[in-house]
Amino acid sequence: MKKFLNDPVNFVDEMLEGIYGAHKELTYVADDKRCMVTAKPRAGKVGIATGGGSGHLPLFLGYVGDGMLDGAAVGGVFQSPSAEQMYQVTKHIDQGAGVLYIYGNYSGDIINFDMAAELADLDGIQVKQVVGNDDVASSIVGEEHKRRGVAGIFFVYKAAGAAAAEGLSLDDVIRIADKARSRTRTMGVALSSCVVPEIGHATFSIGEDEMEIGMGIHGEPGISRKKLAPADRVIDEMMERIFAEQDYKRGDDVAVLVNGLGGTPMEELYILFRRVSQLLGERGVKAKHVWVGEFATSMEMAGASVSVLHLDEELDRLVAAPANTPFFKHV
Amino acid sequence: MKKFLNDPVNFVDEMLEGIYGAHKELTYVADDKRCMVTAKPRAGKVGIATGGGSGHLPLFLGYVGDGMLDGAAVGGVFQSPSAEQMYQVTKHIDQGAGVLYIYGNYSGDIINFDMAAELADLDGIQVKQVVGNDDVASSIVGEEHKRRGVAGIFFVYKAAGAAAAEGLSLDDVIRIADKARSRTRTMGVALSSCVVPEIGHATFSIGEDEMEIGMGIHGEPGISRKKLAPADRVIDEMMERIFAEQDYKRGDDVAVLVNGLGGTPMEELYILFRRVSQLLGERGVKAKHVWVGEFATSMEMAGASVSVLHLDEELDRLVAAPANTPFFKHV
Amino acid sequence: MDAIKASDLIRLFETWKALFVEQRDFLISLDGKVGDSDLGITMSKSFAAAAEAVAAEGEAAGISKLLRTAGATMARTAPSTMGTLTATGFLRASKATEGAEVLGTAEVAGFWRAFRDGVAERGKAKLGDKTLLDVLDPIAVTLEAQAERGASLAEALAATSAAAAQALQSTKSMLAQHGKAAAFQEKTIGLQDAGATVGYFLIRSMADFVG
Amino acid sequence: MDAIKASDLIRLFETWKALFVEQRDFLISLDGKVGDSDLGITMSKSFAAAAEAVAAEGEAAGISKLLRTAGATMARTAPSTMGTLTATGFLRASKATEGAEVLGTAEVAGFWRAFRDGVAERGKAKLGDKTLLDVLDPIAVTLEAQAERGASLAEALAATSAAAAQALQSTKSMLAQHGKAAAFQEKTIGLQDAGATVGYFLIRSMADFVG
Ligand SMILES: Nc1ncnc2c1ncn2[C@@H]1O[C@H](COP(=O)(O)OP(=O)(O)O)[C@@H](O)[C@H]1O
Ligand SMILES: Nc1ncnc2c1ncn2[C@@H]1O[C@H](COP(=O)(O)OP(=O)(O)O)[C@@H](O)[C@H]1O
Ligand SMILES: [Mg+2]
Ligand SMILES: [Mg+2]
Ligand SMILES: [Mg+2]
Ligand SMILES: [Mg+2]
Repeated sequence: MKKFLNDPVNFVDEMLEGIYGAHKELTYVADDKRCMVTAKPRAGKVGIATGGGSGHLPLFLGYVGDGMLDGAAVGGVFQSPSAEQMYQVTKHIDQGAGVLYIYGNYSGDIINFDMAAELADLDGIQVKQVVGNDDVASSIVGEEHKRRGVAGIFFVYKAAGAAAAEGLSLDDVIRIADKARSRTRTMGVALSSCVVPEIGHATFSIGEDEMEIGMGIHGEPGISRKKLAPADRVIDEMMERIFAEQDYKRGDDVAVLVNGLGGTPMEELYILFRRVSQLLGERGVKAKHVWVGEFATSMEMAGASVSVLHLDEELDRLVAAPANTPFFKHV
Repeated sequence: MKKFLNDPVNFVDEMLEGIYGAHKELTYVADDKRCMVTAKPRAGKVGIATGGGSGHLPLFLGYVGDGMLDGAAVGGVFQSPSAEQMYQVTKHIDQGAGVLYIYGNYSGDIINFDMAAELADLDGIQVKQVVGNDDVASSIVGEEHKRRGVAGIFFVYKAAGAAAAEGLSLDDVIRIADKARSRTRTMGVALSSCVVPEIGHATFSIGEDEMEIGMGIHGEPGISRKKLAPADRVIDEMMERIFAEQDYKRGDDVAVLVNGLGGTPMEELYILFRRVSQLLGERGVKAKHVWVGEFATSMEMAGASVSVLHLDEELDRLVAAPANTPFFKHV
Repeated sequence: MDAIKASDLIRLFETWKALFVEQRDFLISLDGKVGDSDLGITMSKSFAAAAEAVAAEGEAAGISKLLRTAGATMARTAPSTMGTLTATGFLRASKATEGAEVLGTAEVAGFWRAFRDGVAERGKAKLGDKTLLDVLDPIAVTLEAQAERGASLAEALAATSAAAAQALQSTKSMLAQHGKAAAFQEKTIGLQDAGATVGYFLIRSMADFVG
Repeated sequence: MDAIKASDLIRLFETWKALFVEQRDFLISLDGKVGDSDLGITMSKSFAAAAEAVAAEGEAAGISKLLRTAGATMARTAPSTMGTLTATGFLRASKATEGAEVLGTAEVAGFWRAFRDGVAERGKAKLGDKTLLDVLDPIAVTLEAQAERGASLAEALAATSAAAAQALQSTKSMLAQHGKAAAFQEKTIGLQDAGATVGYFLIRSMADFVG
């Protein structure tokens, strides 16, 4: 295990100390660093919260800020935060207009967010949920509700965050979040494992010349493990599955996110984007908004994912809206 | 070699195709993608150019944009661009106010930038140079001119870029760049090697439980190779060397850059920053501006560096000024 | 022992704590096969925290209160799927044992019935979905039958432990439908479910404790 | 051969191209010991490009023009330290051979003197700094002495190649002062300099070519 670590037990809390030290615009509630909220909540705005396991920076808490989210609760590495922590965040960010939870489709998170929503409901806080399930590889068409949420949740945050910043109602923000969710698809590929600090060894093993298409961000199995192919062929396979999911017409616009899982250098992400862009071009589909970088990682895992959001006019406007969080800025 | 690659020979050019596809605010001159310039040059402004080998994204070309640089020439992986390429960039970005080259202290780069400056001089373009040499580990005190330039060059770009954006003269921009250079110190540590695509195997080998303090961003040897220590102890050793270099007084302000070399996850960078912040606190020195992330990488190398810029009033103002490049935004 | 007193319950949590220290690596590798390897960590953490919390609270608090403390502590310390489900189980068991001075066979049956119902409601799994529930349900059912026929606590728990062992074996042939294991589909067949293993460990350890 | 004609020069570049294809991996590993492993790549690339460029240009261009093309091509294709230094060397050799129809011993001596001076000016290294220059200087000096005593081209280059071999050996005891190797300090002692090795290869190959 080649990590910069002190006692692995303190991995998450030391990381959080570092984050609060570096970013004064973030703060926390309930005397618990894992309950992050923006330092400047906006009165009357719909509150948006997220949460999930640590180890995915800049997911989740990296998107707390202007034009995005109001709060996030994070758990241990790859572990859900507790219902109590989510409830504390919820109480703080509710500005009377209700709160929307946007998080990924994992049983641990669902169970805890459900519990938190129940607790908030007892306080009279209106809480709704939109559960990201963009990972095409994790279940077949028709069983989308079983799919995992991965990097594509970024688009849901972006659209819903912009909608809330515009002052839209909870119902509208839900509608938009759900639309962004339903029009987002992601395919991932992993080249190496990550190491959970408290476990201390690789989560899974993969041959020196192998890749796994469709692997999840905690190392969940994908669709196929095979010999590492040239970058263009990897993207061809991934994009074929993405294209099969939605009816993309000539002239349609999309937003594209090429996401590094942590260990893969930026240079390679741009080589992957190059091919994505060619394939979109061949179909007459325009990549109107593009982000390439690390948006949802698995610590040091080598690999990447491609997320495509099928835009309509409303999503186009919202995705392009400004945002300013410690980890993500859009001007 | 676990990389997303097509033919390794095309690594840099495919990467550049991806970058231009994703970032329309960037363009190139001389029909050569490796000669990058901003799409919207500002009349009368001092031009700032940089350059160096590829494989360090977001260095170098990632800093071309508002409030930072006007152009960058990049070479093959870890190889200097040619004098001709730098000259082409220079010609394009000169707006009559002269051009400043800011680049790292490597013999290949120096030789080529010198040649480019000679060529530009023949055209009557005034060219000056500031050569980054922030890497404390690469030579002793008194021999600073031998030191390599590493991540700390970011501060030189930031200060000089803001100065040029304010409309200052070439002399003033040089003075500021040189001041930022002389007040910046960096220490790095590597945990694993990178792989140059055309070479296809690790540049150096390092034991599973070893680290190398002071290693350069191309794998140049550092000060000591030893057993990987706890994160806090690694930072203690690095910061001790940084503190020894400048006279930091209680009440002084610094800017801090904790930079990942590519393979190290953000979580760990924040754990490192946490300790940096504690040590600064113990000395009564304030980390007034903080950046944590990937700013100068060695592709997939695991490791990190810490750069400290000893601020004065002028640098404080310039470092805090807005900037907007595809890879770096400051609002 | 004939019945579990508040002081016994505190010792039982000590036993459970030791159990999961011992089984930590086994559960890590079991969850690692078709999951994310965290189960050994979360269970050892949550039972350690619960054991300390109930010990700190002391027997005077009474059984129901101790169980509530255990559940709340677990929810806080290990909010993984299993962490929250077992926490929910103990919170419901706390409700079910309100007013009980000691836990005899009938009360223990009520304890596990409430535990099972809590897990079922919170997790929304069906029987046969290859989860913890596939061991919890036979536990509750067996204990009720044992209580009905007036079995001693030791007898009842011994029989229940045996039933749970069998139920755990049965999870081998099931196809995982929930959580991270669901992604592994057919690969889960032949493997015993990790959460169900925890359920079995809990009841076996309880049986040994009173036996 | 007695003198190098333009058509020979084109073939000499072919020979150098083949040389660096052959020595590619050796130079990669030599530069890898105290550098960044790129030398084998840059040299094979730049000489391949130069050989193609001079062949495309054709012998009619004449020796000086061919050398200019070679230098300019190398500067473009391999702008590493050694790439730019050798490019500078060929550009200066082009200047020094202006008007020469063929290169006899005196012209070859002028060629390498200019080459050395170009590298010295551009690189600012001193003798003994463990660089290419430590082989280039004895090459220029030996060739001048050979020219003075009226040696044939083959004789002169054979002697120079031997002197270069010795000079290369001498770099082993030097401490690197420039480029990436400088960082390795004492560790460079005992190793022959990579750039100097290239210098030696060039002259040996030239000697074999005329011999
Ligand atoms: N919806 C559910 N209802 C009941 N039990 C479940 C459910 N989902 C998962 N489980 C149980 O949880 C176990 C995995 O627990 P855990 O490792 O904590 O999950 P995770 O790591 O996904 O949070 C499974 O073996 C299964 O027994
Ligand atoms: N300033 C200099 N003057 C002359 N030769 C130099 C100089 N610096 C380096 N060299 C030569 O260059 C060689 C390394 O070349 P190369 O691998 O191209 O360098 P880099 O990879 O650093 O650009 C050294 O072995 C040395 O002979
Ligand atoms: Mg888990
Ligand atoms: Mg990275
Ligand atoms: Mg698990
Ligand atoms: Mg080299």
